[in-house]
Amino acid sequence: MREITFTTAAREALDEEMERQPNIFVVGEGIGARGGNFNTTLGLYEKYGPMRLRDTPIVERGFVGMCAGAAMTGSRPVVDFMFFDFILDSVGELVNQIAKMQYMSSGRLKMPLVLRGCIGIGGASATHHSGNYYPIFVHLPGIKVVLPSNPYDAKGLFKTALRGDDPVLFLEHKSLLNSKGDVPEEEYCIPFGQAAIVREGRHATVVAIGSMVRKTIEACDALAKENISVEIIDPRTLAPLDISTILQSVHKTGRLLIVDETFAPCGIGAEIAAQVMALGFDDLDAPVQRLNGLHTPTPYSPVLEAAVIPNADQVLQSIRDLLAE
Amino acid sequence: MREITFTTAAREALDEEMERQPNIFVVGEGIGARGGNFNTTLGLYEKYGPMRLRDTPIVERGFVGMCAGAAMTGSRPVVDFMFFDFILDSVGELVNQIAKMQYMSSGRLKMPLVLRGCIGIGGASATHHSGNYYPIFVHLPGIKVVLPSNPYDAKGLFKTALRGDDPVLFLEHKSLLNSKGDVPEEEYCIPFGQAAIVREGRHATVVAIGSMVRKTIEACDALAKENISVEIIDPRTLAPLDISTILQSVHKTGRLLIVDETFAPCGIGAEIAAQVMALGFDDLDAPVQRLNGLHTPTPYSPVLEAAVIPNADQVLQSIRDLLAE
Amino acid sequence: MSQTLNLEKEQYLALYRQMLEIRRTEEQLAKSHQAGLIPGACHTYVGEEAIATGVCAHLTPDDAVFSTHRGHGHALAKGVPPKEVIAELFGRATGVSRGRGGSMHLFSPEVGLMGTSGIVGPCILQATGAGYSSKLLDNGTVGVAFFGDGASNNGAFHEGLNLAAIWDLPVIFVCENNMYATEVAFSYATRNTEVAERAKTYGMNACAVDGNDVLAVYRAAGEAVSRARAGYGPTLIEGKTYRTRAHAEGMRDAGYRTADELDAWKQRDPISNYRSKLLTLGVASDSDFDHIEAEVKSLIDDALEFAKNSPYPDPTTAAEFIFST
Amino acid sequence: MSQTLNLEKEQYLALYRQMLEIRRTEEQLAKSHQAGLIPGACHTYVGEEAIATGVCAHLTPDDAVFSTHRGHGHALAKGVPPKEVIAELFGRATGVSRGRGGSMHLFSPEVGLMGTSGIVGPCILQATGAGYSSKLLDNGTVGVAFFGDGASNNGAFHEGLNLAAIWDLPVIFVCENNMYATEVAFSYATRNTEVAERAKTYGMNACAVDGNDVLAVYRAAGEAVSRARAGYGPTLIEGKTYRTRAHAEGMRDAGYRTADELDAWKQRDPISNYRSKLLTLGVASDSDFDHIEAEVKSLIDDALEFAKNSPYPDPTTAAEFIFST
Ligand SMILES: Cc1ncc(C[n+]2csc(CCOP(=O)(O)OP(=O)(O)O)c2C)c(N)n1
Ligand SMILES: Cc1ncc(C[n+]2csc(CCOP(=O)(O)OP(=O)(O)O)c2C)c(N)n1
Ligand SMILES: [Mg+2]
Ligand SMILES: [Mg+2]
Repeated sequence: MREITFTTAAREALDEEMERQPNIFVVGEGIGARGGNFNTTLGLYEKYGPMRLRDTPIVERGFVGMCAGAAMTGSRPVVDFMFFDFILDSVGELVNQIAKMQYMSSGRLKMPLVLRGCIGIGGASATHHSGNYYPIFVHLPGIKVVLPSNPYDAKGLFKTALRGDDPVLFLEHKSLLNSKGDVPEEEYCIPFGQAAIVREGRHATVVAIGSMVRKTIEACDALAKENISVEIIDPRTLAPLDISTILQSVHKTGRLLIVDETFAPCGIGAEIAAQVMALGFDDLDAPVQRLNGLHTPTPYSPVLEAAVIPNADQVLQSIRDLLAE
Repeated sequence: MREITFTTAAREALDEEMERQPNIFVVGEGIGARGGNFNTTLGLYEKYGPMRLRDTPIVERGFVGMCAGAAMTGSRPVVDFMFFDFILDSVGELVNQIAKMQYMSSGRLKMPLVLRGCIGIGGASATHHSGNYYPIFVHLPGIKVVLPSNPYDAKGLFKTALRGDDPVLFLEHKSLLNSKGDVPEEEYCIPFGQAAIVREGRHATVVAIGSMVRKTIEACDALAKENISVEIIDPRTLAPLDISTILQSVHKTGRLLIVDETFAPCGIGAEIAAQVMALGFDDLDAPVQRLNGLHTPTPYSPVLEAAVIPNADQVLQSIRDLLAE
Repeated sequence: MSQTLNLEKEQYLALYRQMLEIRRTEEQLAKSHQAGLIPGACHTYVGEEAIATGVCAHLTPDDAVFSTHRGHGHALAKGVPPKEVIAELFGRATGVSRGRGGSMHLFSPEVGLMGTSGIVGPCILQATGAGYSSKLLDNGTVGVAFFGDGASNNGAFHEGLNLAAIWDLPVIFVCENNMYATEVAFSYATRNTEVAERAKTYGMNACAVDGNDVLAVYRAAGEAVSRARAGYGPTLIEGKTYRTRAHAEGMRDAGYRTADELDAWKQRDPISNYRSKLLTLGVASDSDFDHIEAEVKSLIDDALEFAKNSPYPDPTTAAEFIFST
Repeated sequence: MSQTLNLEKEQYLALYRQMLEIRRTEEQLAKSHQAGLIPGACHTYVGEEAIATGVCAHLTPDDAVFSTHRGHGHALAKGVPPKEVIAELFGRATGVSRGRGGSMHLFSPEVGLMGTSGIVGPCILQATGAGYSSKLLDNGTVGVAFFGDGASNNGAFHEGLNLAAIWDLPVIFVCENNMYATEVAFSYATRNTEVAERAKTYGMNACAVDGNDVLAVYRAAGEAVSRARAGYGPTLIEGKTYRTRAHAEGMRDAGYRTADELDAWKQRDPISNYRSKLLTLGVASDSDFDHIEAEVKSLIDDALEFAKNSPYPDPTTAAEFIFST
């Protein structure tokens, strides 16, 4: 099968859906003729023109609020934040308007709005360009959160987002943008709320979020040589969260580790741990463990940056500790 | 001892500290001559004048960002949001600037900034005036989160906030504002990170957040008649969180329930559950349980509103279920 | 007062009838609030009826109106029946938002009321988005935002007006300048109280009119709407007006404005002045007005009965409609 | 070009020296970026040196400067030694932010550089806050914000300027209008590209100057700073200028602007034009300039060596300085 990058796969999904749905338009800074700071819209401006690929002033709150109104009146907007960090100035529109609009209108209004952005720590991007922030939107009702770990999922999940009628955050980790993977020529969609079992295993379960999937595979390859067999689960969407696939795995392995680049307190790992305890307590042979990045703003210097995100060695050690419990 | 309301206790703390510290000033809409929509500053304008009680236009982002700059240059600002919901338009300033400023400046700048607001569900306030949102700020590093459940704590914790050099969210639940309690005339401060054991007990531990403390006491009074003895813990500050007091209690009781009005996913209960499992797994005779409000925007109609927040009966039933495990 | 327009008698009287319907609805709501029939907040539009009436007279159900906390008049003028507004504030299932919204969250997409908001600002951006949809879908509709003087200092005003201006979007921004934001005077909150002037600096068409003169508003809105539909872009209409009741029902109304100021504006009542004018012009007779008065009275009486006798929503539905599916 | 001012020769030359120091530092940073010595982003100030130089010449270390992503020039002009800027971009412990910040997060409170920000907008609000502190503490300092044309469309501009205006705060808003926000033309992003005009609508003092004429900037800033210190409130200075390198190092610089435009502006180089002017006026001789050139060269050479030989931060300190204690 052909190999393409994460960014190309997502761009294909956008192109195909813009072809299908003339009411889709994209807003962002430099997503027009320039094709996006991360090439998210490369070549689409020539194809669809300025009304559908709309360069904006630096007004994140403004264009998010504008897209809310557009989504309520027949359009299907896509907000391209470039760096997801820039969403913070628009949180009022997102949380009080977009996430609540269908509820406030008792379901008589729809909110088909996709917000995408580059997340994550890496490349000495420093603290204003390294944000993750997704646990916030898992905590709050009304928004779906999609976090693909590979090109195949990126395309299939983005298409589902673009066909739905709900607000969706589509998050692209900077370390994955240029990673390649198999993507079929044929069209496909991937439903939300279905975790992927990246690898089957017997001794322990690791739930890895986004960019942590590859690091976990690395760690588990090493362990495999010692005949330690680890099941790796990629939730793919954090809201909705496929807890049953995780529970089934824990039923089999009895041990669970959640690996997430972003902060532990009130994070994804905490939620999964709490649910597994409540629903699978008797399956647990050891306490659920979490491995997260340090609870700190992100430093610039590469030596400091490397120190705040989990690496493959730490994943490996955490699995050993879990098995030793 | 004299009894005063939650609001009066907090206002006393502010008055005393404004007296002590001439570089404290307050900003907000109607906090000047009007004395605050919730009487948070009643009488202080006459005493301290317009430079220190500064009425603002409706620019939450603007005055929060302004106060960040003021805090970096020798002032000690207090932002009075009236309803805490209005903080959402200022999240960019709060998360990217205020919470990160000390870190970015490698500790050479301080950020003595207190942000206060009325939180919570009640009084048919509907979804734009019922927000809680505090788990978001427990997740993110750089901000302290204070959530008093009674007048005594409100005064002592507010004074600590006003004397510190860090950004602090001081959250006042609407159902508590007019509640009365004993407050000594003598000055006192309550340190952050020290939970209060509201009531000692043997059979189970309940961690109750803010407005849930009173409902939990109600439920436990009923259970006491059946000789069921429940230990009630009020964390008082959620960041920092006093996990050791909770662990000691669970060591004694073996059972834990966390009751929180706001959302379960990636919430306080999830974090406490995950930590207790990791640090006190062997003490647990039953899985840690959570009781939260429904995961939905807040409806207006009182019959719907009552259905989305935990009530004393539900607390009681949850404790029974926990004991039955 | 503006000269007359060449309207049919029916049109002149329709404007009168609409204003009166709003006035009587608000008076009933105020009474009901005092009687404890309204559990939540209630911001009335008394004194400002000419603006919603003069603007909405030019709109079809396909035109999208976005409003704010003081939105009853906009809902009624856009075609929401009084009974649905009253029932909503009573928290009943038959309310315009099915009891989910209350006074500040009125939704009736069926008639193009795309929502009122408890948050100041967003309506400006959402109306801009409706204008974007109109242009993208080429359907000839306009987006309309109603907001107060206080909102004009908010960043949403700056960002929304600029976007509408640079893209020539069919949007009507209606600023109801009633000189106060709650108790904060507009003359304190800005050095330039001429909102129309400020709008012109964005390169957009703008004008200020006597907001208590329904014909002046009607004329200005007519021009603005035709310009917008013809592709000539947005217009801001500043209506100079005054609210003659407290900011919200149950709030004090002293200290921040003088009795003289209030009385002077009551002399400029938009409804009685319009009535005298039509009489002087011989357009209509007392019997016409008595007839309308009677009609409206029974309409509101029936609406009150309807609301009182309507069922409350089913508590088990409290968390429905968050997502489209 | 503006007429001269009555400055001492040393003052004239000091301005020249400062501009040259910025230019040579940026050129070195560009080289180092190409050489892979700078792990993160790098936005140079080449072509805009006259603005930071002319403004900061009037400031003391107690005056607070807040800047944005293109902040190297502001840091240097405010008194940060080149070696600390270069070392910071190299990610070293000796950098101005101890390696935590990089190009977009420069902090040196010791000289009144209160921070540059990777987020567009906040500096406007923070400078307003510094102005508030100055007035509250009555210490005669001023707050200064440097930002681009792109930032002027952001809500922070609207809210910050208004607050400074209504309270007569001692703030200097310096808008560096270089006609582009990354690749988005200012003439596309607004219908009114006269930022000074826009500022006047807030009722504040404002002027536009040739941003490539250091004496014009110096004069305007001198007036603004004296006005501010004398209690006459804020001023916005719009400096019309141009960046002659790509938006950021390593980025393409074609398609969005013409070679002719670029060349025309290179002819208006602030440094060489100023040099010729001082020569024509007989204020200084070639040997003066050669002397300065040599001085600056060795300063930057030493700075480069210093940076190269500086240690990286200790990874174990990655999470330090989040809170004051
Ligand atoms: C973002 C935000 N901040 C504060 C409030 C609280 N609030 C409700 S109405 C109001 C005053 C609004 O004044 P204006 O815009 O002039 O409208 P008016 O009430 O005069 O019609 C305020 C501050 C709010 N609803 N939203
Ligand atoms: C809130 C925000 N949105 C987007 C960006 C990405 N960004 C960085 S620089 C820039 C352009 C800034 O233009 P301008 O303000 O004119 O400054 P200049 O680069 O021209 O000096 C943008 C959009 C950002 N840093 N912050
Ligand atoms: Mg008003
Ligand atoms: Mg620019």
